[in-house]
Amino acid sequence: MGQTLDTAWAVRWLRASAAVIAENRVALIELDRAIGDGDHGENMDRGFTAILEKLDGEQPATPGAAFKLAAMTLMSKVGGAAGPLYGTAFLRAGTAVGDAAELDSATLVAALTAARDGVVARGKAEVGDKTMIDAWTPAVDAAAAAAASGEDPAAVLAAAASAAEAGAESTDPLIAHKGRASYLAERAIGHRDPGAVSSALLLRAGAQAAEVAA
Amino acid sequence: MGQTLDTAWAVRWLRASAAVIAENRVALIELDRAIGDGDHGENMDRGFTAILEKLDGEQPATPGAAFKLAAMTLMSKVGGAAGPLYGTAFLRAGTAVGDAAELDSATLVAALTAARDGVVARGKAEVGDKTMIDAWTPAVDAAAAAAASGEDPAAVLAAAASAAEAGAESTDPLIAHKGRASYLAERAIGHRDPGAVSSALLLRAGAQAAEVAA
Amino acid sequence: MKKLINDPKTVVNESVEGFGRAHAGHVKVNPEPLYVTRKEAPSEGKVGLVSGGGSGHEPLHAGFVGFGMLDAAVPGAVFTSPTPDAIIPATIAANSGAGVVHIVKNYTGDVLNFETAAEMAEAEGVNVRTVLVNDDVAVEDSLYTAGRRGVAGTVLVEKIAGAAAERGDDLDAVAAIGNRVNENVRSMGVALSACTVPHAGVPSFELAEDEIEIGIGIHGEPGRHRIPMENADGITDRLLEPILADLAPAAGDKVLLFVNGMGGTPQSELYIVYRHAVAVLEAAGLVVERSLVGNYITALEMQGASISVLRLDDEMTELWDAPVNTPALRWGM
Amino acid sequence: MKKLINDPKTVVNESVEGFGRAHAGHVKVNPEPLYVTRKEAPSEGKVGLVSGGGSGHEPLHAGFVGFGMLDAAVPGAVFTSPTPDAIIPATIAANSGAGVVHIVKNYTGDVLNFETAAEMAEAEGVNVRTVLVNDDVAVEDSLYTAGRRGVAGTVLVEKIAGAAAERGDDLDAVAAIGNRVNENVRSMGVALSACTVPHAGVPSFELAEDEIEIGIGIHGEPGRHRIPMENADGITDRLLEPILADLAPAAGDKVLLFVNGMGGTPQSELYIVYRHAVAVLEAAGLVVERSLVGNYITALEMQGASISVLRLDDEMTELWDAPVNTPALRWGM
Ligand SMILES: Nc1ncnc2c1ncn2[C@@H]1O[C@H](COP(=O)(O)OP(=O)(O)O)[C@@H](O)[C@H]1O
Ligand SMILES: Nc1ncnc2c1ncn2[C@@H]1O[C@H](COP(=O)(O)OP(=O)(O)O)[C@@H](O)[C@H]1O
Ligand SMILES: [Mg+2]
Ligand SMILES: [Mg+2]
Ligand SMILES: [Mg+2]
Ligand SMILES: [Mg+2]
Repeated sequence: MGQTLDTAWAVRWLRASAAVIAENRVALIELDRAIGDGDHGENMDRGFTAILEKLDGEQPATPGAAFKLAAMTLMSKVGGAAGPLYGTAFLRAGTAVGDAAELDSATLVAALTAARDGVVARGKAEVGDKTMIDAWTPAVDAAAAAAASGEDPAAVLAAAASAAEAGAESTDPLIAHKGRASYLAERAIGHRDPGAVSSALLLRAGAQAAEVAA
Repeated sequence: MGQTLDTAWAVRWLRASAAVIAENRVALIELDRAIGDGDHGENMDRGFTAILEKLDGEQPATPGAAFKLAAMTLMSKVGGAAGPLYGTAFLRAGTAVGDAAELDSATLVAALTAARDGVVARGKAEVGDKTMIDAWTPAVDAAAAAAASGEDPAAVLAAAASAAEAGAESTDPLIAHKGRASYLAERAIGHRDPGAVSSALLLRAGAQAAEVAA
Repeated sequence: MKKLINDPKTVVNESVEGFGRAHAGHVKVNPEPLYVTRKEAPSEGKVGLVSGGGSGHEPLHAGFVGFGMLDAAVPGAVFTSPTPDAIIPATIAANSGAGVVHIVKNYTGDVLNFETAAEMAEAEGVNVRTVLVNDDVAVEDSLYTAGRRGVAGTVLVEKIAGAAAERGDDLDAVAAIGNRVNENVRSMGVALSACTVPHAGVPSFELAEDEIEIGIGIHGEPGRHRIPMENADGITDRLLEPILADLAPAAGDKVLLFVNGMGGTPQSELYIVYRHAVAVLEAAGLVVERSLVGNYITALEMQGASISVLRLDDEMTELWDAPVNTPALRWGM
Repeated sequence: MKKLINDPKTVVNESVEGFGRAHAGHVKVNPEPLYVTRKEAPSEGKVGLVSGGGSGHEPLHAGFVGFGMLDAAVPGAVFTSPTPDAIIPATIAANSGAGVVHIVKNYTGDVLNFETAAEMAEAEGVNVRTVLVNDDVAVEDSLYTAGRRGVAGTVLVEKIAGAAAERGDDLDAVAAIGNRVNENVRSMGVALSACTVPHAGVPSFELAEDEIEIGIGIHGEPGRHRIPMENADGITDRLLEPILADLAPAAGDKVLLFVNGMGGTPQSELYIVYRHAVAVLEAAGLVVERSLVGNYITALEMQGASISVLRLDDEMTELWDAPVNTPALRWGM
């Protein structure tokens, strides 16, 4: 299927992300309260609300421009650990797609990989450290596999989202080695990492935004 | 009945007072917590515990000396409103009985009257102001009446104690015009004044100490 | 009740002992009877300033012992005024021959104990004047009560009278300026939660999650009104209204605005109250010339705040600005 | 949740606005993006000191802006590190050409945001050095965690590095003394109650009436151990043990003892902790040369305290004693 994702999809994705983060604001706060400092939902909601405001004012010309708009807004509005990490992710994704008007599956995988690599470059987390990387790395792997077997971008994103959701769940039994939860040692066991959950929410929103197009 | 009260009675009274205040420490704190600052039981207990210690060290020679020992100790250990008021009461009672070795009913009434007048001189409260005076004034009146009808000191004290108990109860419906409870206006209604209750406890202890002798 | 204490009976002694160690450069602690003086007391030729009262209001009073403020402080048991046997030696220690001013908050217990102590100190040859602080406008109808309480205005009286004593004013002049501050300051407080006196072990009153007490004192006493929770600006309006009604300042008057924390309220919230209070005062045509924001006279761990407004004249402003060097208030040196 | 606030979303902005009004003699507030500088910034020829982090720790950091300490502070949302778009202009405002030292508490968020800001400020021509504070010995096995947190030691780093900058030390020297303070300070905290982040509306954790958390940070994070309530001396022993084990001071070493309140604990209790801490340090052969007791780095209205011990050398002591004039720490001027 030669279908590609365009700027309208990217904007739909960001708007859908804002909606799903707002819906899950309290849930993310609760997850962070258990093993962090209780602000993750608030931080993400502040960032995506600002993205909505930005999008009301300016119309990005390409998917890459949309990603960079998101990157700059998250970087300057979210704060905490998640702000620079998600900001870097979107920035690297934007750079990866360049000024392409439409993204095919291969470009999408390149963007997701660059995003994940950006988070690792900033945060130095590995899979199993109980961070958002536990969602991102399986997501990137699943996306690459789906693209390799010829799936269209919507299906690639759906595969990434499902893998991210499973990855988020996989953080439950872990001890954290990065972020605030690492201070808790064994007391973090049994709690899901908030950043992994928000990552899965964002990827699922991307997949759903692509389905509409499909 | 020509029976009189001696130094042994005065010491028994002070020791019995210490016991009854210790027993009622929490109850007095609770009363004061409702309409004051929650320290009356603690203050009184600190004072009477110090009196016990004093009595273990020195043996007063007369009832008046016992009253003065109590006065000085209460004045220096109790603090708050109750310390100077009870201190003055015992001081004036001590002065009223002079160095008499034994107290008859008339002397006892004079001592109680002087004590009450001392509290009024310091605190300027009238009956109905919801203070210890609501116990003291009926007690003095009842004591005077009992003495006038020829009762012995033990009976005079018993009459004073009963009147003080009724007087303490009579503070329940009042608005306070002196002390901390006065800041509460109508919110003090329905609560008993802690100082009136402790006054009744002390007078009852005096009466019981006299019964033992009788 | 959870507190960082060892035993309710030793709270005050241990705390003042620690305070004395931490501020050995400023103060000296006399353990029995308990009082605190400047390290070098008395100050030659200077009128002495002594204050005291129940403990639980820290840093008041011992935190204000030092150059430009108090010469001695007498901490009583928690929320219980101290006894004359401690006030008398503190008064004597503060006296260099120029006499001593007692700064007394208007509570029956404080008044009676300081009165007795003053009498006995006079008998020992110390000239004593008393400044009674009664700034709390929460107490209405003071004819029918023990009279207005002394609350946060006390800090301002101690600072300004302290500066007057430091510059060499005589006994009557120091007492006069203390009284002038008291006459020109009004305060009102709010509690969001009660406090727990260590020996009582339970909170001094119960407040529902959606209720606040308006017009509280500094002893965990219940206030005059209990109202549903409001936002900070609304509460600030409620506190300022009776203050301004009673102080009746004229447009153009210069004032000092003091937002005081009750001990358990974060500083950030005090600044939110301060922010709106300034706006209200300015809207009333007043000029906020000086400010103080922080926990200066507290009620243990109570959550809440009080606002005080002092109408300034040039002399008071000058004395406010004069150097002060105490554990809790320090500037100019 | 009962707080003296108007709206969880405006807490930080309103509070900093009020702070700016109350301390207009010391500071200037830039509202958007939010940062605080000295009234006259930058100071000609002087190395600039900038710190920042999540709000809710007041007086840290804005309360330490002023002569002898910080040139600028960047308050983030409550418990959320600020973003580069605020850190960058604060850094530029603090730069007189001599460069800027960022004092950063070791949390992933603070580190990442300050790192980005430093990069971008360098791109604008500002020389930046970073002092990372990580004094919290509650975090064991720092190889397997995000590393030790920066807690109360930050105040000591800001004071001492601030004095070094004020006396004219160059950029590398100021950073070096900041790092030296960090290497010689260890801290550990306890919570008796949790705190409530305004936007969360519920306490950050639940503690039973007879439980305390040992090894908490300053963000209402749960600590490492939950133990039954103990008395103040016992808790003090528990806090000092890992500090001394890790700092490993030698008998005769001079130290600064800092007992810090978490915001909801009365000062009187901090002095009870201080009293025993001095005794423990002296029993270990140490000389308590300097002390600080009070609420300097807090976690909103949390009840609890932390103890920090800084091994002093003569230069640090001299810089500690040097004049400082900020809203929250002031002496010598
Ligand atoms: N070093 C890191 N690498 C990757 N992700 C991280 C790292 N540190 C923290 N995170 C992620 O950030 C999330 C917390 O974000 P947030 O609560 O917004 O920031 P903060 O921890 O500063 O309060 C964690 O749940 C985790 O997924
Ligand atoms: N002016 C007064 N005259 C007589 N009794 C008074 C007066 N003021 C207070 N009291 C008595 O003192 C009692 C309170 O004593 P206490 O709690 O020990 O002191 P404080 O009020 O200083 O905490 C009141 O219950 C009341 O009976
Ligand atoms: Mg968080
Ligand atoms: Mg009382
Ligand atoms: Mg009392
Ligand atoms: Mg955070």
